[in-house]
Amino acid sequence: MALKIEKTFQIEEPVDKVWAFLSDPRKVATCVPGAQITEQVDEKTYRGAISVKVGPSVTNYKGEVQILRLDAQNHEIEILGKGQDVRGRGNASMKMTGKLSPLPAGGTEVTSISEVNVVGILAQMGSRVIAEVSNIMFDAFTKNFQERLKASAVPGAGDQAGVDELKPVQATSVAWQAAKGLFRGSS
Amino acid sequence: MIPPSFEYFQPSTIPEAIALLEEYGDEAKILSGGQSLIPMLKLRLARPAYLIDINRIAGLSYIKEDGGFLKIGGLTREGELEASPLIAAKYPIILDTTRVIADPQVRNLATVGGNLAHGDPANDHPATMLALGAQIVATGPRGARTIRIEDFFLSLFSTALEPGEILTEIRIPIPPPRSGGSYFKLERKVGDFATAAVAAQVTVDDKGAVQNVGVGLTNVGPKPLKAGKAEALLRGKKVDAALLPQAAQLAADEAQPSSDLRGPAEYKKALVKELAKRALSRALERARS
Amino acid sequence: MAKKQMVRVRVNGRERQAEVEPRLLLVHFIREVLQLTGTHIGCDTSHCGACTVLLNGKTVKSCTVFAVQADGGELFTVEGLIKDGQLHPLQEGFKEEHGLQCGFCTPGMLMSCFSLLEHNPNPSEEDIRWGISGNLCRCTGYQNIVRAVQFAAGKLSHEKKAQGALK
Amino acid sequence: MIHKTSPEIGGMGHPIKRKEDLRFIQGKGNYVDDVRLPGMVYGQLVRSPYAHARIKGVHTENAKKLPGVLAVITGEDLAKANLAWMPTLSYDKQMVLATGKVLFQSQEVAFVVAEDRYTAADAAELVEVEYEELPVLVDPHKALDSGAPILREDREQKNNHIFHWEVGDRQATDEVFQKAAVRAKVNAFFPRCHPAPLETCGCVADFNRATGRLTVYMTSQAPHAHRTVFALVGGIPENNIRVVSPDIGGGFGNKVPVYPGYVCAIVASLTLGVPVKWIETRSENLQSTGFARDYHMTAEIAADSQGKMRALRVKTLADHGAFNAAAQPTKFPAGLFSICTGSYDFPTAFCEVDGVYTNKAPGGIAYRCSFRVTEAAYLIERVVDVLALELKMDPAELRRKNFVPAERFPYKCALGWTYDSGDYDAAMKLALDKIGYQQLRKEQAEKRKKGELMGIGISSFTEIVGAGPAHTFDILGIKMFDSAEIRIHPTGKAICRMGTKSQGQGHETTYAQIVAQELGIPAADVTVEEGDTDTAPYGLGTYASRSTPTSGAATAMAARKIRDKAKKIAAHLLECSEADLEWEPGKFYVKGTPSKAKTIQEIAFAAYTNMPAGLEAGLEAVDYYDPPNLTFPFGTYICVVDIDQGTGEVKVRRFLAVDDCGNIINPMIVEGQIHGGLTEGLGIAFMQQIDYDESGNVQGGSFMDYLLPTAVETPHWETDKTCTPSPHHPFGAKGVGESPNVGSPAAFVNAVVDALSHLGVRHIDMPVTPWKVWSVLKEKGVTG
Repeated sequence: MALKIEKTFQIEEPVDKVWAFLSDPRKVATCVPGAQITEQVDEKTYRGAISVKVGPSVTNYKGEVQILRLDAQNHEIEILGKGQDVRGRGNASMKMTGKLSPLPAGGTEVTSISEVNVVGILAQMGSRVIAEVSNIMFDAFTKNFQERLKASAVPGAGDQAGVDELKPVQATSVAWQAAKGLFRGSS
Repeated sequence: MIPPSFEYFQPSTIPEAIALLEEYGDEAKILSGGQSLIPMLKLRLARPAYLIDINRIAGLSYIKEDGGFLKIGGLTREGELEASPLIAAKYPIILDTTRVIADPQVRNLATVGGNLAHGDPANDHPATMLALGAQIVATGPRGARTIRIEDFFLSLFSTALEPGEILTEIRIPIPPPRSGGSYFKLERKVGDFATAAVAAQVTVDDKGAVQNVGVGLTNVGPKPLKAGKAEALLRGKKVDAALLPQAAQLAADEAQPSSDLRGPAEYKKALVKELAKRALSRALERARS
Repeated sequence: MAKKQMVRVRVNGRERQAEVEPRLLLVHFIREVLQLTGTHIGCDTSHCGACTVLLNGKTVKSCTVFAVQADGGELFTVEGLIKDGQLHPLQEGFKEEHGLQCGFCTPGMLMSCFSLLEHNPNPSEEDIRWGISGNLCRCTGYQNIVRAVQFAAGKLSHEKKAQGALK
Repeated sequence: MIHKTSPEIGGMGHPIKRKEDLRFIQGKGNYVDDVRLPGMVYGQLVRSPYAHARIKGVHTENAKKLPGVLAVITGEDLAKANLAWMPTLSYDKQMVLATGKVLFQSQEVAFVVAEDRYTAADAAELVEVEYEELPVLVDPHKALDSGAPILREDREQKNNHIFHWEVGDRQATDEVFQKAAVRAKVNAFFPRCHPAPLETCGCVADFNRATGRLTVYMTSQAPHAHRTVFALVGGIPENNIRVVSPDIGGGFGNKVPVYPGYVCAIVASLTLGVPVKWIETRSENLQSTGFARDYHMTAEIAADSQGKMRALRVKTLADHGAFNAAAQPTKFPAGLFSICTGSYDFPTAFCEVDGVYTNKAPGGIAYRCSFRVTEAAYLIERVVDVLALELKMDPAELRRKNFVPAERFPYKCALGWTYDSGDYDAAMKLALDKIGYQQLRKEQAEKRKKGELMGIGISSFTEIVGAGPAHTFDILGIKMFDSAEIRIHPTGKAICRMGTKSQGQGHETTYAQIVAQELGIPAADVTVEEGDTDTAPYGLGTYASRSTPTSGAATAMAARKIRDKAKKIAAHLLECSEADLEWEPGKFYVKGTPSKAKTIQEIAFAAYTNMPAGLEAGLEAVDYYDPPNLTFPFGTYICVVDIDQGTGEVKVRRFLAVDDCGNIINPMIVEGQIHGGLTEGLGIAFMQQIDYDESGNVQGGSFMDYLLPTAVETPHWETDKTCTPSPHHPFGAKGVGESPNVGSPAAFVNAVVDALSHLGVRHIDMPVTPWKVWSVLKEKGVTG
């Protein structure tokens, strides 16, 4: 099940700083609810996981993040993240194209187009909520992205802090949200 | 389809249930009516290590008027609402709602508490409770607290219930005289989630003007929605053939549906408008009769 | 595997008990532990109603209840409809009015109809259609099931009157 | 001539109550999941989440370690025994368990066997499969594009084309179109749907190591054919295989093919030496077993200005999914789709079909349909309505003007079939009168003035059912005859066995009625058994409305053989010559002296106790009936709908079905079949669809989204009939079980389009959902 999410938001930080953050998957991953980079394979490829624990449900996706295109001149990046459900019931992927534009007042405008694709049981059974879940995930990402950039602006609070602080994921995992929504009535 | 293994508890009191919830935290799940949870377990989309079956807790199933409220126990079954003379006589909006939830067998087990606590925007009671201005009583380790229904639904499947809390009661202010409500749902077939649905509850004054109004929307956003702008437009006014579509349009504007197998977002918005017209008309009719 | 639990139920008037895993679905308990295979399974999402039985007097989809939940309770299945070798009027009605073809939905359908007539002895066609809306049938198009229920309702009310006259 | 029998005998035409019902209403049916054998274990399939992916590894270690797990079988394991692939019924082959790559979501990848169902389910999750995703092909229109991924690497032909099939005169047809005064055209998609019988597929395979015999209890509409397939594929001597079809919870074509689960259960039982049960879940059933339809069709009619049809041109793209597993007569890759000229007298016609592979579940089964007849009937009835709009002519009038006239039967149509009998106008006239057609048209006109939407849809379909004849029809080379065997016991009771297999059609009753009709033995005294290949005579099974035309005919013929012998015995008993005897159901009597008679029961007793010299003992016969032609049931259906402009909902206000299936065995059962078929037609027209998203995810893979009508959505059906017997069938009957499903979709859709036709609407594809109708209304500026 494929869908496209287009978002534009603005941040106060200058474009170079935002670019430094955006072009590092390790940093970007800290903004994705529940995501973690576990290993760098090569210059452009990272291994990672999303382990989502919501109530009694644990959903683990394992996969890779790949930088498909990095255009420092124009501040454009294309990233492909792909994870397989470790129980073998499908996968999810997201191809994100991000572009930064400096704002006259000194901040940065972030424009992103993300193509999300979900394959397997969740796409079969949970299609009615996948769009909602993706939106929520993306909103959380945007919020985290802004917060982490801000936090890194505070002296002493480096980027690394964000990684260490990675919170257990809120009730926004794609899997759990999709799963929860399948059945009518009451629990 | 076969559920995964879990450990099973049948507490007989609320404190026992809460203690279990506290002990097992995230790993535990409450089993109420089970009509949403058990199918998920069967598809192995949920795998709680512990199931806390609250069905053996006495005293959580009732429908009564008390202290200015209609009080519905958290474990009250949909089937019980459907059969209640009190509901039939005084709360037609609730009867409208419960009748279109799933099917007779599911309603015999499904609970009103579960329907709300699940936090599913596609469930039917949330919109109705938003229209009725209900309150949720949540009981947790530190006792019971009341949550306004407007504050209860946080996001998709996410409610204001804290870990360790159980939804124990729903309180609905007893509507004054000249009140009426209704629930209109379009579903692809009996037992399906709403493609869209609208709940409307109104109170009119002795001159027929709208004194109070609540409008709730089902399955047209990440959470159950209250159509506040439509309500505001109607409040204090006499509803005529011109005003009704305006209010309905505002409700449609407030809907944030996604496209899915039930139809494109545009259609769902149009449905909200149409169903809002119908629900409000019926509610007004009932309020005036 | 989770600890097994004892389940004691009264099934069609007879006490039965067994130790089961908590995750055992009631329908598997009925079909495989109690070996009452009249109750069927037709889906995995609680939509078809083939597994409908009465639990403590109310119809439930036994695929969406755990056996442990029924502990201490009363189960009534299609096998319990016949009394002293006498078919229940609903069973007669299904035969007389051709209310079944492949027979797979029939047990669940009978249980829903049984419950419907208990609550509403004189249902309209619309009442019957709503009353069986949790049971799918792929063969009959429901029309003859409606007739079967009307047949049974007529017969039951006739029996009731006859009993009243006797008293 | 058909003798009238007494109700006690219960021959043809009596609405006797069904003999099979007693066990079903008591919960005593014996369906495959009720079969429980000592030592039985359970199998579960592991399925692919991907629609197209290379398999890089299947790891079974963890699954095997789980206590209670007995075996995990993979495609590679099967390959070693040369069983990784099996033949389909369409001269293609299909993977049993995937090797190399998977080609559709939910394809079978491994088979886990455990001591109980719960362990099997747990273990299936522990089988780890490594996949590498490949580009997915879901749109059949792109299947033949140069850049399309090649799905079937096993084939020599390196494209996704399966077959091209054509019939009729292309050139002559094109010429008529060039000169035609009026042309009508419709592009109609018949969506992929699934029969979804309430019982899913399953089996218990029981290989007895001591005797070397394999018994398979399975949900089979064609047990003998399946036995032969197992023998050919598995290399087991056919005498060592017994297939038993127990009670079947509905088939509708779903239970005709051989599915991988059956084969896996058999392999597991052969390997382990214990009975292995495999029962599908509903989702598995919808996602992997025989789908139906998925025809992208274009039809055009050329007509003169007076509305006389001159030519029909049909072009179709058939989406067969990953394997061509269509269950149909082998020489007919598009089944009997060429019945698409329908009830109309087309001088010229041409029809072509191309089949392609996509990353979808395999199939193409005849869902309550005689092999693509539903698609054909829908298409012609749709395009005729479009023509009526082009001509501004009433659709009933246009049909009546073009029907094959009653006096032209037997009628050879432009695409080659010889219709046995028909009186289309009689059925149409009855339907129009009964529903009050003119009044409805008036009401519609008044409503339109008020801006209300009401539609009247007509479908005057013709079906083609009852395959053979054997010279034309075979499945994997086995000719499509069918069989019956009747044995009369000394006390005058009977048992008969057929090569067909009831799945709810009521064979235990109707076949008994045929015997009652032919021999005068009360139907109550006739036991009918089907489905056990050890006892029943060989037959091709029940589907395509073929039971009555073939095994029903065989039953009559076998009974007549018995009657011939009975006559000899009667002459012996009455001490007269055979020529002096007259027959009436139940007895032979001496001409002119009715009191000198011997009942069939007396004769039966004599057959064992007092047979004439030179005549062998016993009273039994078997017949393999090869029908000389198919039968062509028909009817006119009229549907009245009202449309809610606010929501797009369509409400079926009335539906009248006038059917003609020739002479009727049991009118109660026929009416029941019609109710059921109409309800399935309703579901197909408005709700049921197995769709796929662009990644090949099944949409509609469970009852959550594959929407079957409940009693609430189903309207009250009205039925009536005309009777035009088949001239070649022994008792003038035609098949009927499928007519309502074949004929009704067009009536529903025609009614909706009729309601909107004044807005310029010519077609809406099924399923006609509220949002589709609303979208049309919005586009036309009516709502929104």
